[in-house]
Formats: sequence, C-alpha cells, structure tokens
Amino acid sequence: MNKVVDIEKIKPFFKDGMTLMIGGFLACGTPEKLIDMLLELNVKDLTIIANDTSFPDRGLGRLVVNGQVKKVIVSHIGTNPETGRLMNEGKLEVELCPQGTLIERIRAGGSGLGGVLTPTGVGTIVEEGKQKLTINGKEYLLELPLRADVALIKGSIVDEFGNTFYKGTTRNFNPIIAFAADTVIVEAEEIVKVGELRPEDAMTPGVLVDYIIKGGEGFDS
Amino acid sequence: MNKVVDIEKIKPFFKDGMTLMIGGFLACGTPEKLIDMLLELNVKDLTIIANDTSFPDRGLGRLVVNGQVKKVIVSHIGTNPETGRLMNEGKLEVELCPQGTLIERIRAGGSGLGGVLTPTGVGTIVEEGKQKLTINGKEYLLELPLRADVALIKGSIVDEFGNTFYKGTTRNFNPIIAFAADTVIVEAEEIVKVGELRPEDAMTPGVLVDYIIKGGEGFDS
Amino acid sequence: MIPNQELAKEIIAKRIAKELKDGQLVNLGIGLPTLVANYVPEGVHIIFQSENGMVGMGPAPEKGKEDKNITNAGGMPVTIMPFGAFFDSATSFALIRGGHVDITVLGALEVDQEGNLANWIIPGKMVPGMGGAMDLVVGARKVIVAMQHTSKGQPKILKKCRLPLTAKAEVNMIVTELCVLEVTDKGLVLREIYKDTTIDEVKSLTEADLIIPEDIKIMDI
Amino acid sequence: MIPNQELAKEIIAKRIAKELKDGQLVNLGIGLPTLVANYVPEGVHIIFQSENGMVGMGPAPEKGKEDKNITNAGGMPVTIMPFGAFFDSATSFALIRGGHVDITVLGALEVDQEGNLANWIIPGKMVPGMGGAMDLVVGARKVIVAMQHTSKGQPKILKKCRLPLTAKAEVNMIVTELCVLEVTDKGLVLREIYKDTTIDEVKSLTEADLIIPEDIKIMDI
Repeated sequence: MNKVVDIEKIKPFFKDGMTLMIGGFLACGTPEKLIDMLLELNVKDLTIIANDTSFPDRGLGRLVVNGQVKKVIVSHIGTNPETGRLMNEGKLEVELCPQGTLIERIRAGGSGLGGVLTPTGVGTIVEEGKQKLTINGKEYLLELPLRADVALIKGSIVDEFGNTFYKGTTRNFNPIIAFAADTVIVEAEEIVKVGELRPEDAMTPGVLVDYIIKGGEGFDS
Repeated sequence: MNKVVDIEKIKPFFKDGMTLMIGGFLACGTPEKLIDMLLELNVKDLTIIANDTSFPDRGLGRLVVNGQVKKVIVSHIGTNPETGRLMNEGKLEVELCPQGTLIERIRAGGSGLGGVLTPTGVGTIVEEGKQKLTINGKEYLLELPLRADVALIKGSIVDEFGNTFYKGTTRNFNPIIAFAADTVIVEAEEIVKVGELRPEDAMTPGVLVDYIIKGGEGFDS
Repeated sequence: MIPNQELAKEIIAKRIAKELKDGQLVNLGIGLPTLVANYVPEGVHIIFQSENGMVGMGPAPEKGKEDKNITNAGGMPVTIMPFGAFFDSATSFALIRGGHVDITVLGALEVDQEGNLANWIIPGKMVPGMGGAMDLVVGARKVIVAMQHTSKGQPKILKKCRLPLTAKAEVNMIVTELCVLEVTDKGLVLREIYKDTTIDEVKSLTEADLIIPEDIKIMDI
Repeated sequence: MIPNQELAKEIIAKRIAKELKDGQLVNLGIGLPTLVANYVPEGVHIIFQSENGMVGMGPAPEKGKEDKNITNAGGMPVTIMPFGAFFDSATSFALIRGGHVDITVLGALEVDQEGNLANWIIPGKMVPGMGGAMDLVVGARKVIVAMQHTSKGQPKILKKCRLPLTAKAEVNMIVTELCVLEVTDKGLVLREIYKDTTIDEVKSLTEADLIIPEDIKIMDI
C-alpha cells in the first residue's frame, strides 16, 4: 500500500474545466510543486476552492496570473491584485465566502451533511439567494456543501500509506479538503515509512489519500 | 496560568438538575475519578449527554445505577441493563440519537452553528418532530445544537495550561464536548509542564479548559 | 436449513469476506459481522474502521497485552495496524457519513425487499439504541446485511419491515447461510444458494418476493 | 484632531490594550489592531488567536529565525508561545463562531450608531473579501472597532453605514484617537475623550448621533 508515485503518474488526472480544492493559507501549507505542475500542464477553466488567492508569485495565485482559472470560491483576494483585475475585467468569477462558512461548507461536502446553519453573514449581502431559518429566535443562513474533483494537499510528514502530519499553521484547510474530493493528492515535504508516525499524528488518515508525491521543503527552499 | 486544582476546588460547581457532557465510548476515555466525585456528591436529576451509558460498574453508567440521572441523550444504552430498566419504569428519560448525529449536534453547539442537515434517520422514527429539508433532491433532517453546563473530559497527557493529548481511542467525544460547555474540567492521566507537549499535540487547546484534576491511570489501575 | 449455528455463521462470514476488495475501508458491526475479518482472502488487504475512532484496526491483542487506550466499538481491547490512525468521533462519522467507508456489514432483526433495514429496537422489549448503525447504513457505499436466514424458524426477510427502521432503502446485499440476495430497483434477486439447500427451501423460508434469475450460482465459500 | 497618524494609532492601540483582561483569548485584525499587542499592561497575560490556526501566537521572530511553517493570518512569520496550540481552519472557526474568543479588534471603513460594521468591500473599487472578519464579528463575545476617527476629514462613524455590511449590530465599542464610544440599545454613548480634544470637536467629526453622559472621562492611555 505504498502510494508514493512519480509526478508523471498523476498528470493525466488534470483536465480543463475541473474543480480543485487546494490547501494553504496565504501560501503557507500550499503544495507548490503541484502548482508548478498545473502551470506546466496549463489546464484551463479551472474552478478553485481555497482560502484565498495568495500572491501573484506564490501559491495558487500563480494559476490566476497564468489565466488558468475560470472561477474561485475563496474568502479573500486582497493579497493578489491580479485576481481583482481579472474579476473587474469579467475574466474571472469570484465567489467570496466568509472563511468560517467556507471551511464548514467544505467540511459538510466531505462528511455527507446537506448543509449547516450559520449566523455569519446574516444582515449582509452574503445572505443573498440563501435560505434563512430561525432557530430559537435567532436567524441563520443555510450554507450548502462544496466538493471537488481533486484535492491538492501539502503535508509536512507523510508516511507511504498517506497518513499526514502538518507542522504549525500549514494545517489550515488541508485536512478538511482531504474529505471533500474524489481524488486526493498529497505533496509531502518528508516521506517516512509506514509505522514511523504515531497513529495519533495522522491528522489526515491515509485511507483518504490516493497519491503521494515528493515535494520540496517549502517555497523558499 | 496553572489550572491544576485539587478536586475539592471543583465540587461546588455541581448542582442538582444540571446538564453534563461526559467523554468516553463504553468507558474508554471516561474520567472515572470525576464520576467517583459525582457519586460522592450525590447530585441528582442530572441530564447527561454522552455516547452511551457504558456499564453498570464502569464509566458514567454508575451514575445511572445510583439514581442520579433524570435524562440521558445518548446513542446506545444496550450495555447497561439498568438504563433500560429505569427507562421502562418511567424513572429515566432516554433520548436516543444516532451517533454521528449526536456528535454533530454537540459540535454545532460548541461552534456557534444553528444546526446541521443530515441524511441519517430519514425515513425512520428519528425524524419525528424534526424539520425536513430537501437539498438537490435529497432529503435531510435538521438536527439542532446541544450544549451543557459542564463538560467532563479524560485526557492522557495534559499540560498545566490544559492542552490535552488523547491516546488511542480515548479521544472519541472528548475534544468535541470541550467546545460545548460553559465550564470544562479535564481529568488528566498524566500532567506535564507547559512546553512539554508540541503545539500540534494539543488536540484540545488549553484555552478551552477551566480546571485540571489529576486522575488515575484508567479504571483498572 | 443449516441447524448448526456455528456452521451457519461461518458460511455467512466466509461468503461476505469474498466481497471485500483489496484496499477497501470496511466497518464490521458487532457480533456475527466481526467474524468476517477471520476469512479475508490471502493477498487482500482490508482496512477496518471502528466508529469509536480508528482506521486500521487490527486483531484482538494477546492475553496480557491489552492496551486500555485501544478499544473497538464494542468496548473490547483491540490493536492498531502500523498504517492506522486514531481520531475523534466527529472525524469518524465524517468518514462514515461522507461516503469514505466502502462497505459496512451489519446484522439485522428484519430486512425487506425494498432494502429497508431494522436492527436497533424492538419496542417495549429491547431498546439498545442505534449507536452508529444509522449513519453507517446511510453513509457506506455498500451495505451488506449478515444474518441467519430465520429467527426460530420465522422469516426475517420480509415484504415490508414491521419493526422501526434503521434506514430506508439503503441495503445492497443480504447474505444468510442459505443464500445471497441482491437488492435491486425491481426487488430482491436470488444470486446464490448454499450447496445444501434448494431454491424452494429458500423461498419457503423467505416472506419477501424473490426474483429468480436463470443463472443462480452455488455460494462460493 | 490628531494630525500625526503615528500618534493617532498609538493612542488607539494603547487605549484598547487596557480593555484586555488577564487570561482572555483575543483576535487582533491585520494593520492597526495588531499594534494593540505592543501595549498589553504588565502582568496581564493575553492569549492571541490567529484564525489561520493557532492560539498562543507570540511576537514576530528575530530576523533569520523565521519558521516558514508558522505564519499569522496576514501570511507573515510569527512565533508560538509554549502554551499555544495549532489546529485546522474548521477548529479555528469553531473557536471563533462558538463564542470562545473573548475580544476581537478590527479596523473599519464605516461603523454606525446601531453597531453595524462595514470593513470588507468598497464596491467597484476595493474588493479584498471578508476573510474571517464576518465570523469574528458575529462570534467574538466583544467586538472592538479600532480606527482613526475620520478618513481624509470625512466622518466614518455614521448614522447608518452606506457600504455593504460585515455584520449587523455586532459592534460593542469604538475606539478612535479622539474618543471611546460604547454601542448601547439606545445608541452611541460617548464614554471618554482624548485629553487634547473637546466634546464639540468629537461631535463635529462624527455623523452619528452621540449620547453625552455627565461623567465623560479623559481617555486613560
């Protein structure tokens, strides 16, 4: 059950028009080598679900700059001026979603829930087009699940079965998107043998992982 | 910020009629010393939210046997005949809730969600009295949040600030109930100094914990 | 009829074991379904899930080597495989409800030709609770019922369940000591019969209507 | 007016720092709110939350000691205190939305006398997105707005926000370089003014109606 593959093996999975979830928070915990690969493949019309569009030269923001993205569902685009520019030109659809709502929608998609009720966004334009329910006198928005074709994850220490440990704040969206995609690919900073991680350290259980590729040690290294 | 206290310090918190969440799954990961304390205090008319009522002689089932419980919200009572007997005699109210729904209701209560939509229980008596919503052609039940006055948790390794690591399958409901109660008390199998646990090992962040008491090393020891 | 209970159970467990494919994530219910693990064909690697918080569950430990922190959903000591992972109950049911479990094998009090299942309550008599069963049956990709064909000579495979349901129309396959039934849109299809029984005997011990195709096979165990 | 921008920011940050109580969990927004951390009174221990996945955030690391795996919600390197914990984004927002964060301090484009806040979008001009702000404002127990009193001489404290809202009626306190305002059921109450301003000046730079009590204090910074 060794899931480590050469990056060539996974390239055929990627097609124009597909929906990707990508881990990371302002490029911390983003699989940069997989982004490199997507740039090289130059697949187009992607829908990307992630926390943010990071920076023009780091993280998934590079895909925006390269014109490969049709739509993003994110909580923040302020650190990547190119996202705003393409949006204003009508070349990129941007669905802004409050961060806590976004992660719950992904979690719902990955855990078979039909939706969650959140107070976040009530009384704002976020509620447009959404069902509102009143529970015990308080209003909530019904937020619906999100899923993707492929989730791209960055793990700090990954065993050959896919059990994944995240260091520091690299965890962020990664373990949640691992539940919400049909295919899960982990870019591992360090790969270890099965048995080297404690079962308590498998923040993403290996059963969720389809492929592991060896990454670098982060963007700057 | 040392939260370790003598068990005498927390006794005044417990009153007749209060609602408790108690960690554990069939007594694995249950704070037995805190159960001992509740037996000694003999507080009555408790509402207990937990996975199950464990066994007559182990775990929170001992409170049922001792007649201290007015109501339980659990997924399973089959291992404690006393629960069934008291229920049939009309002396104990039992709300049975599917396990996955129960833990989501607690999670919703602890994370400010107004409810979740689950397909579990659709077409069964579990749906009685609940709102049903259809999302993308599929039916879901709206399940509402649960909260408690006090959560009683069993931690394997706990630092003096309350950061808690759970070994093996002792984790179960423990980290989820830590979010859903006004007061959180951890019974620690082992107490360590702040800094001895990695920040990644804090499965329950210490900020959620109010008091720590030193427990034994498990029921049998 | 297979009057020998032990043989009956062995037939059922052996046949179901052949349904398991290499690499699948499988949850076995307590009791008869647990026996399936003993008959997994050589070379087939199954990952067992235990809803109390583990994937990669291993066999029971040797006597004297029990770890009180590692138990199964029945509260009994088990082991974990080196590729396994521990997690909390919310994560466990995210796996279950989210469709990440390939197969669940459960016992039944009754099952019917619409794929309805009843296995958690006999009102007024036996009320163990549903535990995780309702989520497992709704969430697992394939639901296999493992049960003896009759109870004290009375059919358990009915036209319509009379007991309160565990889930509606979720069962995919029924394996008894006499036959293998597939639940289809058109009804129950008799796929295989045990070598020592006949189609007529199966029919006489089954209340449900059976579709009898031409190519019925002898159960391969 | 305090024409010196740096002084204005210092006044605001210093005053807000005095609102923080020992042991509180506090989330500081990016920019001006971050400065509050520099003025926490001695002996007061604050636990800082960063919504990308950390409690116990520490100061920026020394140059050359940055850890790429530990960043704040602005993507900048930070440190973690020994009592800190790392977690994923779903857990982070369970803390935020679930009412576990005592105080959130955020900047504003506009705020009004009903406690409405606008800080995430200027349609057609600046669309950074709401990030975690909507959840923070709804979820934190106390919401403090930290901002300069006017923008290019124009009032930002309005009768009614004109920009799209971040949240409705959630602001509890507004601190500018000129005054401290409390949001009450009856409207905005002027609690304190800076030593070098007057009530009349504050009124003239504020569009909102102000309730002027008899016991206005000089801002204690």
